[in-house]
Amino acid sequence: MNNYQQIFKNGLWDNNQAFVALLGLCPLLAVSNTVINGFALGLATTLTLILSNSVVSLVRRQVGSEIRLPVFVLIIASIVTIIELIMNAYFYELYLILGIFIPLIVTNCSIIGRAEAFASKNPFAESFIDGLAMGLGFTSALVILGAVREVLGSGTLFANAHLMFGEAAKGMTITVIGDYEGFLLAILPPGAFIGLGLLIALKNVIDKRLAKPATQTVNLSMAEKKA
Amino acid sequence: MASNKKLILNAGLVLGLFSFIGIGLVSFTYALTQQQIAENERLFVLKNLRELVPENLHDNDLLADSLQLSDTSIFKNERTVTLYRAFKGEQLVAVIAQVTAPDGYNGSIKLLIAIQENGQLMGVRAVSHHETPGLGDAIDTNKSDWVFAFNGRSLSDPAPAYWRVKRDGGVFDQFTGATITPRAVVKTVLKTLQYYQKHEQTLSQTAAVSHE
Amino acid sequence: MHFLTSNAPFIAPQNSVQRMMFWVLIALLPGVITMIWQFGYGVLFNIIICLTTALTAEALMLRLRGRPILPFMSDLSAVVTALLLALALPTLAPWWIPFIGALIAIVIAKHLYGGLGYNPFNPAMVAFAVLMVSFPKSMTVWMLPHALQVDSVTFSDLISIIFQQQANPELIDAITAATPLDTMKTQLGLNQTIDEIRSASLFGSIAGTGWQWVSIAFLLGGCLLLAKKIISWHIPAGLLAGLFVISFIAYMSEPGLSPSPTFHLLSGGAMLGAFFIATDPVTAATTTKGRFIYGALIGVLTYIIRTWGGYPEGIAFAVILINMTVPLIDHYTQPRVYGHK
Amino acid sequence: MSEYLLILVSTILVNNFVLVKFLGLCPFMGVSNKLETAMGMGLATTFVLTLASICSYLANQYLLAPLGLEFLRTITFIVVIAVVVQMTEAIVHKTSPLLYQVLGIYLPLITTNCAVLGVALLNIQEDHGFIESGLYGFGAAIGFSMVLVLFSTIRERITVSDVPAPFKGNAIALITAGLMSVAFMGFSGLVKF
Amino acid sequence: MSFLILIVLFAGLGIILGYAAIRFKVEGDPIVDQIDKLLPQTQCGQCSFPGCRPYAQAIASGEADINQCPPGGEAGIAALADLLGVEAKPLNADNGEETPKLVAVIDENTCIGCKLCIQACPVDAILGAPKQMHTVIAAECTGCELCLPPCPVECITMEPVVKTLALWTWEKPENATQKETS
Amino acid sequence: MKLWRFNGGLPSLAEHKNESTHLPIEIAPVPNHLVYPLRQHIGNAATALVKVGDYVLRGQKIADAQGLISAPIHAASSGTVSQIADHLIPHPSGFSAPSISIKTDGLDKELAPSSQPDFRQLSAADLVSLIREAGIVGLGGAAFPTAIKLDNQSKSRRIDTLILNGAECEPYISCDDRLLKERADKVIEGVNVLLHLLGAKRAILAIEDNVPSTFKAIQTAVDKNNNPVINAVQIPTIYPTGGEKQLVQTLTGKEVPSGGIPADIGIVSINVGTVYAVQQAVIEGKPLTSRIITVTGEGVTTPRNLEVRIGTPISTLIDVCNGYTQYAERLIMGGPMMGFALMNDEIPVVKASNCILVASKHEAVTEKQAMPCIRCGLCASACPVSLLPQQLYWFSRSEQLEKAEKINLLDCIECGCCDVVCPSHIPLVQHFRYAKSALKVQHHEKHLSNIARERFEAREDRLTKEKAERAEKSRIKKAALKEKSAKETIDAAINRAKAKKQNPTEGEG
Ligand SMILES: Cc1cc2nc3c(=O)[nH]c(=O)nc-3n(C[C@H](O)[C@H](O)[C@H](O)COP(=O)(O)O)c2cc1C
Ligand SMILES: Cc1cc2nc3c(=O)[nH]c(=O)nc-3n(C[C@H](O)[C@H](O)[C@H](O)COP(=O)(O)O)c2cc1C
Ligand SMILES: Cc1cc2nc3c(=O)[nH]c(=O)nc-3n(C[C@H](O)[C@H](O)[C@H](O)COP(=O)(O)O)c2cc1C
Ligand SMILES: Cc1cc2nc3c(=O)[nH]c(=O)nc-3n(C[C@H](O)[C@H](O)[C@H](O)CO)c2cc1C
Ligand code: SF4
Ligand code: SF4
Ligand code: SF4
Ligand code: SF4
Ligand code: FES
Repeated sequence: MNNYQQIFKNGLWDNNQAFVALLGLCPLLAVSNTVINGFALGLATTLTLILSNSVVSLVRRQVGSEIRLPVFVLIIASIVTIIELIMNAYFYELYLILGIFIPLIVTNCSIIGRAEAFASKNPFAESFIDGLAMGLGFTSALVILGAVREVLGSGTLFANAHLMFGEAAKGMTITVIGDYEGFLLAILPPGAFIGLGLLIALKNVIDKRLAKPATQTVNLSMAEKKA
Repeated sequence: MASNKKLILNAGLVLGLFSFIGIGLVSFTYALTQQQIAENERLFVLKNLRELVPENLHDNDLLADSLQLSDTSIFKNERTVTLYRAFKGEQLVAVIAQVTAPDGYNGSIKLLIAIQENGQLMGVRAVSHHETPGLGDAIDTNKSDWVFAFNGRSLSDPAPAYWRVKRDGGVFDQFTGATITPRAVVKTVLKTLQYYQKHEQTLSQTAAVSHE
Repeated sequence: MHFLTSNAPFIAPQNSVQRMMFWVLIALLPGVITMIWQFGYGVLFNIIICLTTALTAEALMLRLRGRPILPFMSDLSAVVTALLLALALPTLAPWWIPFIGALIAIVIAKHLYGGLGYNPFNPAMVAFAVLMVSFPKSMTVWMLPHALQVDSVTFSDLISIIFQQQANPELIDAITAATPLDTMKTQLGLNQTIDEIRSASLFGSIAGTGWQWVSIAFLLGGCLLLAKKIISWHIPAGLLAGLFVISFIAYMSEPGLSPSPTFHLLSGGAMLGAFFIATDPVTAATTTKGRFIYGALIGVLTYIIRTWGGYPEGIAFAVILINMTVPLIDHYTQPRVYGHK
Repeated sequence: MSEYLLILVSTILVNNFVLVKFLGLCPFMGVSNKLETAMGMGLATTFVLTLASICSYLANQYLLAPLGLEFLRTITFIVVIAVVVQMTEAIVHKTSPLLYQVLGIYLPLITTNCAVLGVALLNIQEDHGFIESGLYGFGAAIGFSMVLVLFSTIRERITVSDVPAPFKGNAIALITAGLMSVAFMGFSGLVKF
Repeated sequence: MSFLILIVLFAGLGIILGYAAIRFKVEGDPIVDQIDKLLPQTQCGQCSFPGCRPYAQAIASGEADINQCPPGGEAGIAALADLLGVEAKPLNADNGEETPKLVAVIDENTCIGCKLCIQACPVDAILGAPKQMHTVIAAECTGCELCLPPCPVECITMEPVVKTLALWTWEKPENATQKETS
Repeated sequence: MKLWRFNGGLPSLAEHKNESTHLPIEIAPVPNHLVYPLRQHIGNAATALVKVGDYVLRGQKIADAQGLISAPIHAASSGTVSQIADHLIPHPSGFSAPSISIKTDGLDKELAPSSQPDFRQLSAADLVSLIREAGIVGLGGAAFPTAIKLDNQSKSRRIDTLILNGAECEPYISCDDRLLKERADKVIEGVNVLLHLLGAKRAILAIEDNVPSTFKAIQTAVDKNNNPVINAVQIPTIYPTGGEKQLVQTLTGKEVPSGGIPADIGIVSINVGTVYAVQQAVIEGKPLTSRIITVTGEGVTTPRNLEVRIGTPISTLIDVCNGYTQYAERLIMGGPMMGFALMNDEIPVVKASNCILVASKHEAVTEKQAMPCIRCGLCASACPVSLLPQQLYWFSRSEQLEKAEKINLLDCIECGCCDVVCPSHIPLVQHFRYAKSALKVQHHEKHLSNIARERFEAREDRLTKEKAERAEKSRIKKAALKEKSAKETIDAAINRAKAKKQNPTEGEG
């Protein structure tokens, strides 16, 4: 596996910010009550991650330790504000829904986390890819959690897609369960916590499954060597 | 010591530089998007207003013709009420009041209430609320037709004593499982009607209020 | 001669988890019977659905976790959980309410934490709270108590209400009513005085028609548990005292606007809560002092939720809220050990 | 007076920052393994949150609003907060090693806690005055600290439990947070805002 | 251009921070002591550092991971993880594996009294004078094996510490419900 | 007399004393061989005084105390020392330990008892050394050398109360009961010795109230003795009221400070068997070579109390009691609450052995299916020291030993009350024993590692100092050299200057 693949795997699975590092939880839990909300915030976050990682990686040598944190948050805050302004201008209704969580991307722990842990130590290209991978990993977590909560909570999928993709997307909304009383818990705060908990457990199970065949093949090759 | 001073200045310089770039870029973007954003906000309000008072009924700019009033005898919370007025010529056609129902299940509910000049309701919309999805959000037109039940009602239809949800002996449906939200809405609509009745005179005078 | 070795003490234990759970079940009987008498067979449906679901879920989870099924099933803890949940549910709830509730109680609240003994939150109450939050509409369909039923409800009516959910709304309106606590709360919200409210037939001689007898039956069962030393007196005493004191103060300071302490004690789940729910050993505080504090906190919180909160009955939420503080209570109420200052 | 009390009840119980508003979750999950650390974090957060509330109120009222720079709110707040935190850390580190032991290591973590920026932005959104802002920040922090401490004691209990393997660690912690959140729904309706 | 005021303000803040960084500079690090306390003090160097304290310093500065000390074993790693608030991890196999505790024993008949082992022992657990046979003070030997390589006649062997009655431990009851399955 | 109540305990513990109490004490015969583990008391092991092949008499000292906390051992019959080697010892570890074995000759020749002067003439110090020489250790449980307990001269503590522990609270055991029934006078005589020795103001002899006949016997002896400071009291039958701390609390209402001893609050407590041994030593001049042991349980044909020579293999005792029954399942030394199971009956009895319980299947449960702790707290309400066993258990189970220590694990007296009442059948005491012993090992390792650190640091210091010294030396040497070279350069410069004068165009390099 080459370096970039490794970074990708890391971001999407091994060190997924939402499932493994447990960073950026606030937006993750708050905005994942529908797929579309999750997707939108995910994209905004990804964009921020890529930009902030790139910029931080470029300037990492110029910033002394005593002002590192302020400079990093300044960079991130600028990027986020720009994104916020653009969303405000061109995706107004979505902007209204995502609410306070757009400016809060600034303190999304995974962004400053990546800036500190990766971008401030790695060259531009790697940092860029890392931002992309981490962002996609985070977005997929948002989307998956959003899907689970939306289906359980209101029996639909892709509701409000038009806010993102324009009027044409109105038809995208799928009603999974018709005439559904709605498992309210799923869209309320507790549902977010429990949903994420269950998804993490699911990931653990999958990881274990994945690990098993791997060790088996190792054993096999050992056996071959002996033979 | 000299190197210390340099270090300190350097820190200031770096932070200053970065803030210059950051703030500069942001300001630039702001300058670019400012207009669009203002327009968005305007359109958003307008869209809601138009839904209540169709364009063909009036000929003035609803947003331009707004005024703020407060009447603590009816609305106990001291917030002012924003009123948008629709005129056809010099004639007042309708008033749209932006009011707040403070006692929703999860806090205040912002309502737009359109009242025809004769005191009849043209429509009610919830603009923003924190009611529970799946329960209280039936006041949303996206979710249910409940608010349409107000259309055409007035202070005499039904009598004020029956401006309640059915459960409390009134005429308005509650939604199963959530009576608090409808109670709050019904109560506020009633108050707004009373408010309108009280201030009808002032409101229809164009001149007195045109600049407020 | 060669002997087996093992470690002291060698005396046979005199108690077992199974025995404790068994006595809880016995002690619940008077309450169960009174409830069936007052609210009809809907209670029985709840019990049956809860029990079968809970036991199946328990077996399944034990199996998944690779634990021996028989010894763990025979501890009867799942039965107790199921029964308590069933008794808390409204009598005419659609069938999926007890079903989902039992699943949540056993799978999420109990086995995800490692099963019997490890759950920090009372499983039955977690399930009840989740149902309350998720399905507020379906969680309010209580049958009228026996004395107030005008039309007799046939068995097939019951079946159709519970399983098909297509009974005509008029029938449902005729045979259901809000609980006394619920009514009290709504009416108080409409600025009526206690006397006006209490004149309704729903309110019996002591507290709520029908409800008062159920409470008394649970109280009796509770006394049995005390006598059998299955529970210690600290939790029920703390809970009832907490609820009594705070409601008494309120009653004294504004009698027209606050229901009497007896109403608070006898009309909702206070007795069931005090003797059977708050006493769940697994989720309660474990020190003597801590138990009294734990009970008292639940009592006070119950009153707060009932009076100012969004729910008419506060026991369930109070219990799980105070469950959270249990480790802290235990931490700060360690008894003085022999020989220590 | 009673409105101040209501702000406290509301921020601590009804609209608990962590369990209902979803702010400050990362430290909530990350620094809750042990009671002592949870207490340290709670203390530090209370300090910073109150301070940040006040600073950001001042910055907004006397700097941004007069200059018409509201669109730079996020940037200004976060930089001010970061500087305040870093200053606090440096000062505490030097002057009181004891306090540093208790608070110091958590301070840097707090800048990146969205509760801090959240409280600043919410204050603006809710139109809070000076005292209200401070109280709001303080109440939010107390609410945060309270659930953090409770959560840590429960987690300590869970570590000695027989949790099924896939759920060990974060999964069961999140589910616990979820159940705590369910419990906190019991407070809903206590305060209308 | 009012935002220039902000920029100046930020620059000012930067200066203040820069000043604070120097004014409030702190030396020394108590965490090293705490880490050092948790290390077994075998002083064996298996962690790839010359003794426990250097390793402690390396951990504190983030240069070394916490799983490099074989004598400390899983328990040691767990204690370090607890102190530093990180996840415990298995022992790094590159550093060796956890072995039962050993003591060095010098075969007194073969020992030529060369003194080389004395110089190697990090805790001065070997007694002896030049050209006389040497002995290990068993109670003070940490079992680090550092004395083995220098010995020219290979007279030092490592032997397991005898379990005395005083240090006997009761068996831990195995809990039927504790068996790990998933 | 006013009595106090300690926390918890088990009032309802089954008794099973009658099986063995109705028969009088029988003196067990001399076995073929006697085995003496060198460590059969708390403290240092004794050192052997004899060699293989030596002939010894009854009462002859065969091993001597080593260090302060230790006790000598005396042969219990005549014979030859057959080996001094490892032998299985009565210990839950199942370990072997250095022991002296004596092949008896059946003659049971005795060292003539040294005739004793009236104890009232002897000083406390003399009496203490007499008791020490007699090898007396606590016969009630811990086998702590009695002489040390009694030797309060050197310490500043004043002893005002002597407690005679005749509670015998464990089920099945009845040796003290029989002793008091049959030899009450001698016990009271022993009490007088101790009172004299300690200068205590009063002596309280405590007996559980479920053996009224014994109380009557002792009351008669007390009356006869006519010493007003001796008091016999009946105390409620609650296990473990015989535990030293609980007894102190029951009788005086005071608590022995944690980590302290009763002497800290002016009390000495001694088992009645020990008092009898003191009487034997002081009045009759006989060292401790035998004790009374209850042999009981459904696994022996005739349960009864025997006076047994210390060192006798258990199998001999069983023979005296007419052998095993078909139910014999488990061999327990001590009672069913505090005892431990032995692998085989070739193990000798030691000074601390008070009971041999041959238990049948239903008398000694073994296979308890432990369920998870349901936190019922019954254990806490049963704990006589007010611990929270459930918390101790969670911490011990998960190896959080420091936490367990913090909540006072070390105060646990291992009485087993919590274990018996636990509805989940958790082997609590076993967890605590494990945790305590593991903690001990941990402390030991910590201690070792501290030493290692000190030594390491000392060595580093030494090395740096040596290095510095060496550096200093070489510096001095170099400096000397340098001085020389400096002189040379100066000379050179002068020379050069001189040369310059002679030839100005020549520059310097
Ligand atoms: C999670 C949750 C959210 C709720 N949200 C609302 C709401 O948005 N609006 C409302 O009126 N009642 C809400 N309720 C309140 C309950 O449904 C409450 O029982 C009801 O308002 C009282 O109605 P009733 O008089 O029909 O029983 C909510 C309850 C729960 C448990
Ligand atoms: C390790 C240990 C040390 C003791 N040290 C003393 C002591 O210094 N002085 C003393 O009078 N008793 C001492 N004792 C005896 C105790 O006070 C107590 O009498 C003895 O342990 C018998 O009590 P038991 O069988 O209840 O355990 C010691 C006991 C033990 C186990
Ligand atoms: C739980 C427990 C129960 C005990 N029961 C008795 C008893 O019944 N009789 C007795 O003499 N010693 C009993 N002991 C031992 C006493 O605590 C103490 O060791 C003894 O009385 C001291 O006297 P000694 O040094 O003469 O043996 C018990 C100890 C414990 C820990
Ligand atoms: C006195 C007593 C009260 C109990 N109360 C409850 C209860 O309120 N809710 C519940 O789910 N289980 C209860 N149980 C059963 C059992 O403790 C419960 O299933 C455990 O919490 C599961 O780990 C009770 C058991 C006893 C002995
Ligand atoms: S590996 Fe050896 S030297 Fe390194 S820390 Fe461990 S014991 Fe000390
Ligand atoms: S004697 Fe050998 S093994 Fe023991 S400490 Fe010294 S060098 Fe290490
Ligand atoms: S064994 Fe220890 S913890 Fe258990 S009851 Fe006895 S003293 Fe208490
Ligand atoms: S008695 Fe057993 S089950 Fe009950 S708390 Fe104690 S250890 Fe747990
Ligand atoms: S994203 Fe909110 S604290 Fe991390």
